[in-house]
Amino acid sequence: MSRLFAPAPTPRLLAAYLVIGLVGSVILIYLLHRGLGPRGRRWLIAVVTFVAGLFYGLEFYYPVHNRKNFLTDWIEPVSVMIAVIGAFTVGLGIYSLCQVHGRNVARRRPGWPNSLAFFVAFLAMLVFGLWSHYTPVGEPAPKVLPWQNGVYEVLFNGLFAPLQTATFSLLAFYIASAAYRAFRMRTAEAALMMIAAFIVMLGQVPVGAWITSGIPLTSPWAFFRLETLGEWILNWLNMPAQRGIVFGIAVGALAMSLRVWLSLERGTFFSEQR
Amino acid sequence: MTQAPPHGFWQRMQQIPRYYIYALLAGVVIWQLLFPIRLPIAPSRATLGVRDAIRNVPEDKIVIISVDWDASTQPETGPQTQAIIEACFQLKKRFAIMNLAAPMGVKLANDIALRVARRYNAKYGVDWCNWGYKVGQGNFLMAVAKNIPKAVATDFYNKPVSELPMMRGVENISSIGLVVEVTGLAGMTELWLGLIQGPYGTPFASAYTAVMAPGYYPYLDSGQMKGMLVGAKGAAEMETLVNRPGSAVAIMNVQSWAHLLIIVLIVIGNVAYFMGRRRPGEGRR
Amino acid sequence: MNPQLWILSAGAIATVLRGLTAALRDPQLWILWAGAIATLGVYTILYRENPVSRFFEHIFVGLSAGYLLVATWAFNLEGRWWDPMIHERRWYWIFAPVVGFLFYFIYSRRLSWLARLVMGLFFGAGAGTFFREFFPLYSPQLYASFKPLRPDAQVGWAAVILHNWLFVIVLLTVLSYFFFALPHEGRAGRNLGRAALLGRWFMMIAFGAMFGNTVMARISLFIGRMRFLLKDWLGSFIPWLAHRGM
Amino acid sequence: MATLEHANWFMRGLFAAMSAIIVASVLLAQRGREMFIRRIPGLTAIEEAIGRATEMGRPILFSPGLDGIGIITLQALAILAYIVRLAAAQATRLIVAIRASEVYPVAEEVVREAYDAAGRPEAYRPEDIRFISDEQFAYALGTVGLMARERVATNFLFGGFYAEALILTENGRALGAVQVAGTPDPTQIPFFIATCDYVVIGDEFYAASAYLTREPTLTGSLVGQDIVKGILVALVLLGVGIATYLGGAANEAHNLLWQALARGSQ
Repeated sequence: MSRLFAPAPTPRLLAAYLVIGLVGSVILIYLLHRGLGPRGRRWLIAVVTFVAGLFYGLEFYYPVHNRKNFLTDWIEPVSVMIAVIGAFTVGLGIYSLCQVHGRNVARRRPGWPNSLAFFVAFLAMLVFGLWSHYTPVGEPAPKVLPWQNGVYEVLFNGLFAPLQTATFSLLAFYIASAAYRAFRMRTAEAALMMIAAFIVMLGQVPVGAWITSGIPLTSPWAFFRLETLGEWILNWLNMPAQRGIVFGIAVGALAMSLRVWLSLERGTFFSEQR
Repeated sequence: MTQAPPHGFWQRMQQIPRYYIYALLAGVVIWQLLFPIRLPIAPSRATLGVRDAIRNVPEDKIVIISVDWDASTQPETGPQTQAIIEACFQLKKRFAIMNLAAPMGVKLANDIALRVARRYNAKYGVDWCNWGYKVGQGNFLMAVAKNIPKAVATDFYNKPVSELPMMRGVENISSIGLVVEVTGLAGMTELWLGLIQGPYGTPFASAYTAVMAPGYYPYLDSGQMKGMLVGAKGAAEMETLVNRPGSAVAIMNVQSWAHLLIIVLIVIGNVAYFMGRRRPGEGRR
Repeated sequence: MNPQLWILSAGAIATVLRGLTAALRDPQLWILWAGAIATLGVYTILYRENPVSRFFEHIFVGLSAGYLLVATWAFNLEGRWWDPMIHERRWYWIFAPVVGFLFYFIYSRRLSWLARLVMGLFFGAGAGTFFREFFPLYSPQLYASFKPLRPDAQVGWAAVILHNWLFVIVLLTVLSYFFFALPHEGRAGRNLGRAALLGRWFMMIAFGAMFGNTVMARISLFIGRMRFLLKDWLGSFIPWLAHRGM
Repeated sequence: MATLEHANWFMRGLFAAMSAIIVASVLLAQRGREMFIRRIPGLTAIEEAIGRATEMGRPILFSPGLDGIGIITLQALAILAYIVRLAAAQATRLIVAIRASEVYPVAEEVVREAYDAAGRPEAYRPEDIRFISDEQFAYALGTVGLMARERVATNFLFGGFYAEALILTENGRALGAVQVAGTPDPTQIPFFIATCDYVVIGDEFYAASAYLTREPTLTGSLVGQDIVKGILVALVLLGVGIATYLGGAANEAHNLLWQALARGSQ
């Protein structure tokens, strides 16, 4: 088996193997497409899903002899292959983005200049990102960078990063206005949540510790210092509740994985043919 | 607003336009940035756990800092990453930056590492290195556990990882002394604990955005996690531990007063709401 | 407009222009000024949705898509696929793009089953990986819950009650909230309903902790941005701001 | 720290039992066996909220969340179908605010079928299913504008929500609307509790759509999960019992259940 996967001895043979591999797999896919009817296709998908799940799961549960079983040596090569296959899906998101903005520009829809700005930004980052990647400056960085690295730094640290940080920092304003206009203790549940929130909020910041710094650390009342009370709520009320939620999520994820692994989603929404 | 025109005092109090509140928040923040009232910052048990986890890394092993964050959480995860890198340099532990998601993280963390390394005249490839953003999540981790050079292949500067001096002898997970996960993304910790820390016992520590932290206290209690930095508060505590007070300490000073403002806003909002309700004819409730 | 206002605004404009001209010479300052303009551009959305903020939004989406492609090639495809296939002449790596491109058939109606075939491979691998993770991830959560309910040498009654007893009660009541196949009627059912209600109340405290932390997180994002605007940007040409010790 | 590179016999048995229980209950449900799922209180809150909108003669707004076609959004649309049936019976107008473009056609289909099922096909108004924007914050601000213009009396938010959820519920509360929300992911739940009248929490979200749709895979899976959660509760009680008997010091070393869960096979 490993002889089959040995590297090709010479570049010319490599080219031959690549062509054979490529043409061979295209033919195989074509035969599968022609040969299989809808039932056959659904069967093949279910078998592929089952085998992939069995491979990863069985290696953990199968009895071992000095930390190895017959699958252990295959985990690493298969994982590397599937990881790299996953890398090729990067185009999916970008394809739909380019489709949407391409249509806006082509049909001069309102706001098409913004779609043009999307393409300019996309190509600028792509070109200067790769260009500066292949002209590394090494260490320590010289005072004046090559101009393409300079442009990349301005694009990345001057536009890309600050735009994202600024967008998410808007949330502080929304929380402040919601704090005044919308956070109401109308139900007992909301009141209990707010009181716990106040204690934890004050317990986390220096002014909270300052407010109850009057209570000496040694006295039995030290438990009610805001930072101690906050830590106690986080470690002994919040923690068990979160563990209960974690167990709920664990069992839910186990059920979901089993249903996906055995293709039991037949009845639900998944079976709709798009 | 389509409500009935406010007549009582409490009704007007409830109709204050949001721009006043935005100005109030910005005012408090700018006031405390310009004229900070410094208050002591005492490191919590969880932060000490991270510092001790770094200190206990054996000499022949390296630390992995998984920077699964992007600029959307930079004010929290940036100082956390910097404080952890400072601690690694001070305690003379070699570390490798990498991440599984949010590809921006490796570039942002690399800029931080270059800045800090200059102060400790640490050399890239000898004292620290950067593997870059690696696709595959769980599959990548299962490959790293068995064969790091093959799984990682090339580093941030496009050089084969096996050629870096510090990576000589780093074959698989047994040469990793600690994994520190800095992130604002859910699911990353579960991958590291389920595929690396659980099976091979590799020590694990974390640094979360404050939003995520409460959900991970169970993993602190069970000992799967040696320590946890909680948002800018954890970063400020770590900065004080490595005595390099930086942006996180400044943020926490302002945070005190911003929290007081939010609490006051909630209390007044509720008082205005409940007082307003007592007046009959305010619309069917 | 009274004269003082004129002098004040002229002074301000002069300062900003002085800063801008200095920035043109040093690329590091380019980054500062671009960052400040981007931040202020996004903050215009606070007033209301406007063309400036929408323009910056599209710039961001474009930069993000571009960087994703750069990072996927530079840190992954080149070193983990192209080099092994071409330089180490491992021919079987040709199968990676072939299988990978099957995903793109999701867009064609006739061939979309091939996309579901490769998705089945990934869903199956994901399910199998979860089966491997289950015990290494969750069994420590189970055995860390085995807390003794009586005091011993190190731990007194107060600590046991305040920690272990409370732990077990909160854990079990929260878990009881997520039982859906048992009715809340009948004697046992009503007790289960009461336990679930108590569980929901304990969860409110946990959500309170999350609420407090979320407020802290969101506010520190804004403080970080304001610190950048005051200390890094304005501080670069207004010395008084640079030494405020932020 | 015991390492767990491979499972020991106890874990093999436990995992096999848990998996068999879940798979068996799903298969039984798919073969027609009736699976009991209790009615969660959230559904009563939904009915009261619809009643209020009918009384005030003002429309209802439903947001299926921000995610594309997936498990969470599809179950949110199942809850939407239930709400449409109730609203149609009381002749109250319902507006749906969509974020993901691929959800739009599915939502239209679900609403039209629900109106037919309620026997009021003529009440279906396609223009009330509105695509707002696919950008997160533009969707939130656009939906808020819609709430104010249509003077909405009741807001339903079911599905996947993120940082923008606060903008939706804050403005809904300020407009005096009754709000019921539900999402499986815990991070947004605190803000829903602070601003809404009732919140469906975590797995309750899945129970709601299982109860409404009687979908065999969902109901069978939930019943199987309940039995497995029962096993976990039993393990915790057993472990706590042994720990209490042994006392804190000897707990880790001599607690057999602890060892069985910690020590993998070498």
